[in-house]
Amino acid sequence: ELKTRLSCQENETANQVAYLAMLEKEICDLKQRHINTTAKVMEHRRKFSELSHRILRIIVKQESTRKVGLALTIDEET
Amino acid sequence: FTNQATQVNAWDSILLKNGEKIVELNKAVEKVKTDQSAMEKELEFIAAQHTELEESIIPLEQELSKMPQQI
Amino acid sequence: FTNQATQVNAWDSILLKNGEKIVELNKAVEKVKTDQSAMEKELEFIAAQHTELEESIIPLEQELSKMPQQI
Repeated sequence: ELKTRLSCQENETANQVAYLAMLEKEICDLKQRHINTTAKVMEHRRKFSELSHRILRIIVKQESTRKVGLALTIDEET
Repeated sequence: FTNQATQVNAWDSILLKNGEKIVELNKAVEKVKTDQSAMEKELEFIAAQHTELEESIIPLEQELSKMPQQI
Repeated sequence: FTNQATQVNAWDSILLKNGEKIVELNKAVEKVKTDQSAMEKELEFIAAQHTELEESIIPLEQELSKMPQQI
Protein backbone atom coordinates (compact mmCIF):
# COMPACT_ATOMS: atom_id res chain seq x y z
CA GLU A 1 0.00 0.00 0.00
CA LEU A 2 2.83 2.33 0.82
CA LYS A 3 4.37 1.55 -2.52
CA THR A 4 1.23 2.58 -4.36
CA ARG A 5 1.06 5.83 -2.47
CA LEU A 6 4.72 6.44 -3.13
CA SER A 7 4.26 5.97 -6.84
CA CYS A 8 1.22 8.24 -6.73
CA GLN A 9 3.28 10.87 -5.00
CA GLU A 10 5.99 10.44 -7.55
CA ASN A 11 3.51 11.08 -10.34
CA GLU A 12 2.03 14.09 -8.61
CA THR A 13 5.46 15.55 -8.00
CA ALA A 14 6.40 15.11 -11.64
CA ASN A 15 3.15 16.86 -12.59
CA GLN A 16 3.84 19.73 -10.26
CA VAL A 17 7.38 20.13 -11.57
CA ALA A 18 6.07 20.21 -15.13
CA TYR A 19 3.30 22.64 -14.24
CA LEU A 20 5.67 24.96 -12.46
CA ALA A 21 7.99 24.94 -15.46
CA MET A 22 5.04 25.90 -17.65
CA LEU A 23 4.02 28.70 -15.31
CA GLU A 24 7.58 29.94 -15.21
CA LYS A 25 7.63 30.15 -18.98
CA GLU A 26 4.30 32.00 -19.02
CA ILE A 27 5.56 34.52 -16.49
CA CYS A 28 8.67 34.96 -18.59
CA ASP A 29 6.49 35.63 -21.66
CA LEU A 30 4.44 38.12 -19.66
CA LYS A 31 7.58 39.97 -18.66
CA GLN A 32 8.56 40.21 -22.32
CA ARG A 33 5.11 41.46 -23.25
CA HIS A 34 5.38 44.04 -20.54
CA ILE A 35 8.72 45.22 -21.91
CA ASN A 36 7.18 45.55 -25.37
CA THR A 37 4.23 47.46 -23.95
CA THR A 38 6.56 49.80 -22.10
CA ALA A 39 8.39 50.52 -25.34
CA LYS A 40 5.09 51.27 -27.07
CA VAL A 41 4.05 53.61 -24.28
CA MET A 42 7.33 55.49 -24.67
CA GLU A 43 6.65 55.79 -28.39
CA HIS A 44 3.15 57.10 -27.66
CA ARG A 45 4.55 59.68 -25.28
CA ARG A 46 6.97 60.85 -27.95
CA LYS A 47 4.26 60.93 -30.58
CA PHE A 48 1.95 62.78 -28.23
CA SER A 49 4.47 65.49 -27.51
CA GLU A 50 5.18 65.85 -31.24
CA LEU A 51 1.45 66.26 -31.96
CA SER A 52 1.04 68.75 -29.12
CA HIS A 53 3.88 70.78 -30.50
CA ARG A 54 2.41 70.80 -33.97
CA ILE A 55 -1.00 71.85 -32.66
CA LEU A 56 0.57 74.63 -30.66
CA ARG A 57 2.29 75.90 -33.81
CA ILE A 58 -1.05 75.87 -35.61
CA ILE A 59 -2.70 77.82 -32.77
CA VAL A 60 0.06 80.43 -32.73
CA LYS A 61 0.02 80.83 -36.49
CA GLN A 62 -3.73 80.98 -36.67
CA GLU A 63 -3.85 83.54 -33.91
CA SER A 64 -1.46 85.86 -35.71
CA THR A 65 -3.17 85.31 -39.04
CA ARG A 66 -6.52 86.13 -37.51
CA LYS A 67 -5.18 89.39 -36.11
CA VAL A 68 -3.75 90.37 -39.47
CA GLY A 69 -7.09 89.56 -41.01
CA LEU A 70 -8.94 91.74 -38.54
CA ALA A 71 -6.59 94.66 -39.07
CA LEU A 72 -7.13 94.44 -42.79
CA THR A 73 -10.92 94.47 -42.41
CA ILE A 74 -10.81 97.61 -40.34
CA ASP A 75 -8.44 99.13 -42.89
CA GLU A 76 -10.82 98.40 -45.67
CA GLU A 77 -13.74 99.91 -43.82
CA THR A 78 -12.07 103.29 -43.22
CA PHE B 1 7.74 0.94 8.97
CA THR B 2 5.76 3.45 11.03
CA ASN B 3 8.48 5.94 10.35
CA GLN B 4 8.11 5.39 6.62
CA ALA B 5 4.36 5.81 6.84
CA THR B 6 4.81 9.07 8.71
CA GLN B 7 7.19 10.20 6.03
CA VAL B 8 4.71 9.33 3.27
CA ASN B 9 1.96 11.19 5.11
CA ALA B 10 4.17 14.23 5.46
CA TRP B 11 4.91 14.17 1.76
CA ASP B 12 1.23 13.85 1.02
CA SER B 13 0.50 16.97 2.93
CA ILE B 14 3.34 18.89 1.26
CA LEU B 15 2.18 17.77 -2.18
CA LEU B 16 -1.36 18.78 -1.41
CA LYS B 17 -0.34 22.20 -0.15
CA ASN B 18 1.95 22.79 -3.12
CA GLY B 19 -0.83 21.71 -5.43
CA GLU B 20 -3.17 24.29 -3.93
CA LYS B 21 -0.54 26.97 -4.22
CA ILE B 22 0.06 26.07 -7.85
CA VAL B 23 -3.65 26.36 -8.59
CA GLU B 24 -3.68 29.82 -7.02
CA LEU B 25 -0.56 30.81 -8.89
CA ASN B 26 -2.11 29.66 -12.12
CA LYS B 27 -5.18 31.80 -11.46
CA ALA B 28 -2.99 34.81 -10.79
CA VAL B 29 -1.03 34.23 -14.00
CA GLU B 30 -4.25 33.89 -16.00
CA LYS B 31 -5.53 37.16 -14.55
CA VAL B 32 -2.30 38.94 -15.40
CA LYS B 33 -2.47 37.56 -18.93
CA THR B 34 -6.01 38.83 -19.40
CA ASP B 35 -5.07 42.27 -18.07
CA GLN B 36 -2.01 42.36 -20.29
CA SER B 37 -4.10 41.57 -23.36
CA ALA B 38 -6.56 44.32 -22.43
CA MET B 39 -3.71 46.81 -22.13
CA GLU B 40 -2.30 45.76 -25.47
CA LYS B 41 -5.69 46.40 -27.05
CA GLU B 42 -5.87 49.76 -25.36
CA LEU B 43 -2.45 50.64 -26.72
CA GLU B 44 -3.60 49.74 -30.21
CA PHE B 45 -6.57 52.02 -29.70
CA ILE B 46 -4.30 54.85 -28.60
CA ALA B 47 -2.11 54.31 -31.64
CA ALA B 48 -5.18 54.51 -33.88
CA GLN B 49 -6.27 57.72 -32.14
CA HIS B 50 -2.86 59.23 -32.71
CA THR B 51 -3.00 58.43 -36.38
CA GLU B 52 -6.46 59.96 -36.58
CA LEU B 53 -5.35 63.08 -34.75
CA GLU B 54 -2.34 63.43 -36.98
CA GLU B 55 -4.53 63.09 -40.05
CA SER B 56 -6.72 65.92 -38.87
CA ILE B 57 -3.73 68.11 -38.09
CA ILE B 58 -2.14 67.75 -41.52
CA PRO B 59 -4.84 69.70 -43.45
CA LEU B 60 -4.75 72.41 -40.80
CA GLU B 61 -1.02 72.73 -41.23
CA GLN B 62 -1.33 72.82 -44.99
CA GLU B 63 -4.01 75.47 -44.88
CA LEU B 64 -2.02 77.62 -42.50
CA SER B 65 1.15 77.26 -44.53
CA LYS B 66 -0.67 78.93 -47.43
CA MET B 67 -1.95 81.85 -45.38
CA PRO B 68 1.01 84.22 -45.07
CA GLN B 69 1.45 84.16 -48.83
CA GLN B 70 -2.17 85.13 -49.34
CA ILE B 71 -1.86 88.24 -47.21
CA PHE C 1 18.84 1.13 3.98
CA THR C 2 21.41 3.66 2.81
CA ASN C 3 19.85 3.56 -0.60
CA GLN C 4 16.45 4.23 0.87
CA ALA C 5 17.79 7.13 2.89
CA THR C 6 19.32 8.60 -0.24
CA GLN C 7 16.00 8.17 -1.98
CA VAL C 8 14.20 9.94 0.85
CA ASN C 9 16.69 12.78 0.75
CA ALA C 10 16.38 13.17 -2.99
CA TRP C 11 12.62 13.18 -2.68
CA ASP C 12 12.72 15.75 0.08
CA SER C 13 14.95 17.95 -1.99
CA ILE C 14 12.59 17.83 -4.97
CA LEU C 15 9.65 18.80 -2.79
CA LEU C 16 11.68 21.54 -1.20
CA LYS C 17 12.72 22.87 -4.60
CA ASN C 18 9.12 22.88 -5.77
CA GLY C 19 8.13 24.83 -2.71
CA GLU C 20 10.87 27.35 -3.36
CA LYS C 21 9.88 27.58 -7.00
CA ILE C 22 6.31 28.37 -5.99
CA VAL C 23 7.50 31.17 -3.72
CA GLU C 24 9.77 32.52 -6.45
CA LEU C 25 7.04 32.43 -9.08
CA ASN C 26 4.60 34.08 -6.71
CA LYS C 27 7.03 36.93 -6.25
CA ALA C 28 7.50 37.18 -10.01
CA VAL C 29 3.75 37.35 -10.55
CA GLU C 30 3.42 40.03 -7.87
CA LYS C 31 6.11 42.06 -9.63
CA VAL C 32 4.35 41.73 -12.97
CA LYS C 33 1.09 42.80 -11.32
CA THR C 34 2.71 45.89 -9.82
CA ASP C 35 4.27 46.81 -13.17
CA GLN C 36 0.91 46.31 -14.80
CA SER C 37 -0.89 48.64 -12.40
CA ALA C 38 1.66 51.35 -13.10
CA MET C 39 1.19 50.82 -16.81
CA GLU C 40 -2.59 51.00 -16.48
CA LYS C 41 -2.30 54.38 -14.76
CA GLU C 42 0.00 55.55 -17.51
CA LEU C 43 -2.47 54.45 -20.16
CA GLU C 44 -5.26 56.33 -18.41
CA PHE C 45 -3.07 59.40 -18.35
CA ILE C 46 -2.30 59.10 -22.06
CA ALA C 47 -5.99 58.68 -22.86
CA ALA C 48 -6.90 61.79 -20.86
CA GLN C 49 -4.17 63.84 -22.51
CA HIS C 50 -5.33 62.63 -25.84
CA THR C 51 -8.90 63.75 -25.27
CA GLU C 52 -7.60 67.17 -24.28
CA LEU C 53 -5.52 67.45 -27.42
CA GLU C 54 -8.37 66.31 -29.59
CA GLU C 55 -10.62 68.97 -28.09
CA SER C 56 -8.01 71.65 -28.66
CA ILE C 57 -8.09 71.18 -32.42
CA ILE C 58 -11.86 71.42 -32.73
CA PRO C 59 -11.95 75.27 -32.59
CA LEU C 60 -9.01 75.35 -34.99
CA GLU C 61 -10.88 73.27 -37.46
CA GLN C 62 -13.98 75.41 -37.09
CA GLU C 63 -12.05 78.63 -37.53
CA LEU C 64 -10.25 77.34 -40.59
CA SER C 65 -13.44 76.12 -42.16
CA LYS C 66 -14.75 79.71 -41.98
CA MET C 67 -11.59 81.27 -43.42
CA PRO C 68 -12.14 80.69 -47.13
CA GLN C 69 -15.42 82.59 -46.84
CA GLN C 70 -13.67 85.56 -45.29
CA ILE C 71 -11.18 85.90 -48.08
